[in-house]
Amino acid sequence: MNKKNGFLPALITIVVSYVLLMLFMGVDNLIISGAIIVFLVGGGFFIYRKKSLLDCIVAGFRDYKGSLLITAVVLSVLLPLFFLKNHYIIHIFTLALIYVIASVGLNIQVGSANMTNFSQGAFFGIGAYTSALMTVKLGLSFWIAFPSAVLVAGIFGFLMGLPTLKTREFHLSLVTIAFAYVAYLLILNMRWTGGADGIAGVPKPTIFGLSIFKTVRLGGLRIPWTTFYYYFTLLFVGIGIYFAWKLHNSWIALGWNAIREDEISSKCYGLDLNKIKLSAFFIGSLYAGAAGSLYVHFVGFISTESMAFSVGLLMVCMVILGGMDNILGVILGTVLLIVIPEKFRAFQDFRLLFYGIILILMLIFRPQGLIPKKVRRYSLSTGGDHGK
Amino acid sequence: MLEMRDVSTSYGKVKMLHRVSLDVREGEAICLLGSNGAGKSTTIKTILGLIKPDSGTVTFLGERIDGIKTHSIIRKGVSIVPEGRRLFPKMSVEQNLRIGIYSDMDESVLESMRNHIFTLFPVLKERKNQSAGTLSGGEQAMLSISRALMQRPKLMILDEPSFGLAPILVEEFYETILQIKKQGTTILLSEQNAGKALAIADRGYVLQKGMIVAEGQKQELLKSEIVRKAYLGE
Amino acid sequence: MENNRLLSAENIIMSFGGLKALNDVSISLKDNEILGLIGPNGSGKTTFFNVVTGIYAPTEGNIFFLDSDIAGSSPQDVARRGVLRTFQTSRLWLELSILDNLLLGMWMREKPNSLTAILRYRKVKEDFRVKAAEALEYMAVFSEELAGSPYRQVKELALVDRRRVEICRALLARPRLLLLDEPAAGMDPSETRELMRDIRKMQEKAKSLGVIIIEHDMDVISDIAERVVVFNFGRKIAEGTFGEIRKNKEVREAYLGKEYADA
Amino acid sequence: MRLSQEDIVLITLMLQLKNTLMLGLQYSLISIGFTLFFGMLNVVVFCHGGFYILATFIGTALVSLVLGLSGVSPVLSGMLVFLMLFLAMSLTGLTGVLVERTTIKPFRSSPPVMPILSTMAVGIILEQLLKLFYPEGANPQVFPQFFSNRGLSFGEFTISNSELVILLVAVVSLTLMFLFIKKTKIGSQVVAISQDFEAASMMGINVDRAVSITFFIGAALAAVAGFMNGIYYTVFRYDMGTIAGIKGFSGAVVGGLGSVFGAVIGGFLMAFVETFAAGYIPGGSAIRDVFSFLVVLLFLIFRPSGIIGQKSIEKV
Repeated sequence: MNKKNGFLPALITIVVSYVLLMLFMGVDNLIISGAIIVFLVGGGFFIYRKKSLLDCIVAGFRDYKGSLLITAVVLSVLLPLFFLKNHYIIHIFTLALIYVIASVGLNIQVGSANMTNFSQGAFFGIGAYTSALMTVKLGLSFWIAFPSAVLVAGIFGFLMGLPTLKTREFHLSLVTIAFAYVAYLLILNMRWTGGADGIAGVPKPTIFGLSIFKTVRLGGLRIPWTTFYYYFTLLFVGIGIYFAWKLHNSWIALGWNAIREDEISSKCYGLDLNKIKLSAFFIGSLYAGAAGSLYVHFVGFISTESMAFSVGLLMVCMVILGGMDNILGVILGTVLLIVIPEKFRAFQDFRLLFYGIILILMLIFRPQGLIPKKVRRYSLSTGGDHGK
Repeated sequence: MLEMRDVSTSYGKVKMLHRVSLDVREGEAICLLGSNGAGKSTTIKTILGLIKPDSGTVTFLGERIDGIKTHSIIRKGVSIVPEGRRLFPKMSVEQNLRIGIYSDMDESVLESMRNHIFTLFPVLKERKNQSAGTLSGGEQAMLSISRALMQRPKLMILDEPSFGLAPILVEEFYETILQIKKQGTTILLSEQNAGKALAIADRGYVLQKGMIVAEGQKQELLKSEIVRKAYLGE
Repeated sequence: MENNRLLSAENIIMSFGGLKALNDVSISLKDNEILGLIGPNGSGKTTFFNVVTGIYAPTEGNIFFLDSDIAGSSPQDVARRGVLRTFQTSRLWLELSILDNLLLGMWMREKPNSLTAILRYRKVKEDFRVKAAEALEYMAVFSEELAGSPYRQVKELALVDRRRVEICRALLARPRLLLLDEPAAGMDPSETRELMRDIRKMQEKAKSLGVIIIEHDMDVISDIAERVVVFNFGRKIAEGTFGEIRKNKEVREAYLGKEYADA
Repeated sequence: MRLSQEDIVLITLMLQLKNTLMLGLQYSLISIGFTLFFGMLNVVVFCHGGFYILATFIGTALVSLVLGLSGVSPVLSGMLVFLMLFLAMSLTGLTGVLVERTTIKPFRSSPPVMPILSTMAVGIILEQLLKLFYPEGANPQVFPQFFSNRGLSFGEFTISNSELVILLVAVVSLTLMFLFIKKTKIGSQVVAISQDFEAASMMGINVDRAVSITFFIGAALAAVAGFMNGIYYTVFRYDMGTIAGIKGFSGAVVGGLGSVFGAVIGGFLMAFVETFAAGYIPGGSAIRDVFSFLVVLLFLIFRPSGIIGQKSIEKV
């Protein structure tokens, strides 16, 4: 159909949004930033209304995954270079990347398997604390602390999953809320976790004993250390998304979807509900642990503030905004929710209010999220590919 | 009295009814026949305003009732004996009887209605303080029809009333419906059990795949190919 | 116990509170047999399916399937032993595509594992390709049109088509016993005939497959079922060939009422 | 006068019991809302804690207003306080109705996750709006004391006048609520709706109106709890609603979602665990919530239907 011309519109969409985002972050003028937002929203709405154009773009994304992916990678790699003078912006984008990891993991539960988990923030914290304790208190290297953090978070995810096996919907949500509070309170009130003071002085990772996260000068060019951490995180994001994508296209994700749609039917077709639910909790928490560890080594400090209940709630917002069960959507939702409020720091106090309003508006007007989930496609040997 | 004209409904993207038209005249008993999934319940839910039609009109006593809320439709004088009876299981028999009564009903009329029901079904009087969920199947059926009677309807709709009843109770139950008809209440009855329904009905409609495929007087329907074939493979 | 018994439900009682939805029901089925289960609405047919498939544990009684007692086993267990079913109001995974639904039907033939997904992605992909081809081949038997649009979400399908997908999904699980709950409800006579022909075809293809079919349409029953069991009010009131059942007075009464039973 | 060891033990016990009573009433009042809403609509209204804290703030504003009036006799000001309580209840109740109409009703036929999220969002919005319009709310606020600190004394153990008043108000509103459900026509309609929503509308019940009334009552009961919160703790913050809401929800689940009586029992159980963990377990005060959540987890694992709730049979 639109196969011939799908590529260009898709490419243009990516590039234009990217440029606008860069401009948005780069200019130091609230009015211009506001104008860009209006333009983005208006443009998005325009495309959404113009069915033929939308179909064309969607087809482009479907048929030219490879080249568009390369474009996206190139653009992400180029990103810090625009902001070498303003390392704070690189800092924000790095944070956004870290949250992408956590919300891609959360998407497995909330999006794929319909398990409304409000405790992803707690697992994020568990990962961060594990990593911080191992490096600060035990003096171990990042390369031991990171995998441990991932695993510890995963194990806790698995453990939290156990009591949810017999529950659904709001009961399940209650379990996750209770877990988030219990984890928060315990860490806050134990001595070896630093209590309310948290843990400071978490070292940056080293590679083969070299500390690479240092600000360097190349001639007249000053490259802040955050740039390197950005790339470091980008690498992890890449790996995380790659795994998530593989999982998404495998049997196990099909099983997650099945229990989302109909548990009784799933039982009657021999799906092992316990195993499927636990796998979603386990894998999702692994992602949270990884994000927590990367976060603590980036910021250098962790306290229970970073794992409060509202953090988990924020991550749910990211998934809903972007689009449940759509990895690309979740990435978009996360980046938007981290980056946009940063620009309006003058209104810092309204931040949570803004999240709440966004969430409600999305639920009422576009519950499927910015980028809705797609029907799975397979390479079919027979000529059965004339589906819509 | 009740008129459906070219009513189509859908559930999501799936068509449920396709241009259904039917009439119920005052004092008549009409039956709606069809197998499971033919659209009988959807038709009734559309009349009751639980499903909004995509197109077409429903009028009751000359007034359009499509698009208005269920409880307003009920208050215009339609009452229902729902499929599966749908009693309020944890409420007593007495409470179940009173739940559908509106405040503008005269207390003395209510009292006489209640006594009438208790003479009709003495067993309900015995059990008036028992919770509805503990009644036997037959008693539940009686309660369900009494609950509808309490509203002194002009039109009574019965959705598969013989569901889950022992044969002997079905006989009794239909006897009751016949009584109600004789007392002047108009009846719309949906049934799978064609013979039973046609025994008390004046006219009938046959639904298939959301469309009316046959209609006519009871004798015509009884002789019709479509009914006999569908119900005993003759 | 006879060797060729596939299923033997013995003296099943299922009560909910005081209500006995099934009262001392015994049904047995030989391998490769098609049994019709009829009776008025609410007579306990679907409850019987729910008991056999493990959704309800029977209050009393045994259910032998291939000689092991499955009464009270979990639905997963029962399914893994080879008992599959369709539902009266079809229960597909609505937001998923036709193909996804069919593939999930083959879940038990897979050993899904998250690690394989990551480490042996190519194999998974290839596996999906093979399975999808098989699924669509089955689907094509029921409807070329549905097989031709594998990526349509099932929630967009008409009820009739959903039933077709559901039966196909059950068959892809390679059942030994298939329970069909009103597969032809809402279909017109020609569609029903077609469906029955397809079911028979699939049954012959499967070599050893017992089928119990709940149906109201007597045409269907006379056409497909070798033996018929009649339920009324939670009890088995008759059993035999369709010809025998038709002459049974009690059955005629249950369906037509006394007045017309003799007509 | 020196107190003997036994006296101290006894007084501590009495104190814990009083705390349990006060807190238990609060939680029960919140739990009832959860249970009523859930019973009717099968949704968990996660912003219910928001109604509670909203009432605390409205209460503060109104009571301060009254106390600011100089030259008013104590009797009159006492009566005015009751009037203000009533006003706070009504305002909160209306908020409840508004929230139901705007963010719960649109999701009546959506999957249950939608209203969970939308009410969660409303909770955030309520909390943030409080912070916005009452900027000092970010710091602990002091609830105005409108009765003298004296009260009933039993030796060293006292119940202050304001505590007595609020106890009275809570018990009266609980009783009124029970009477409403048991004795009035609307009450029985509410019960019918919670047993079968569709059947209720088929019987001619105006379900939308009944739902609104229920939300009004539920939120107003939370307002009483919010008032109690102000008087009892005297100090409060804008973000106390979330945790109170979760406690109330836990109470409703433990008691058996859908049962009003269960909600009261559940609320008291939550309060008991919390108070006694804080009072008798060393270092338990800071992590008392951990104990209450453990109780919830145990219930969810071993008796998900709660104390009163019945096991439901899944419809196939």
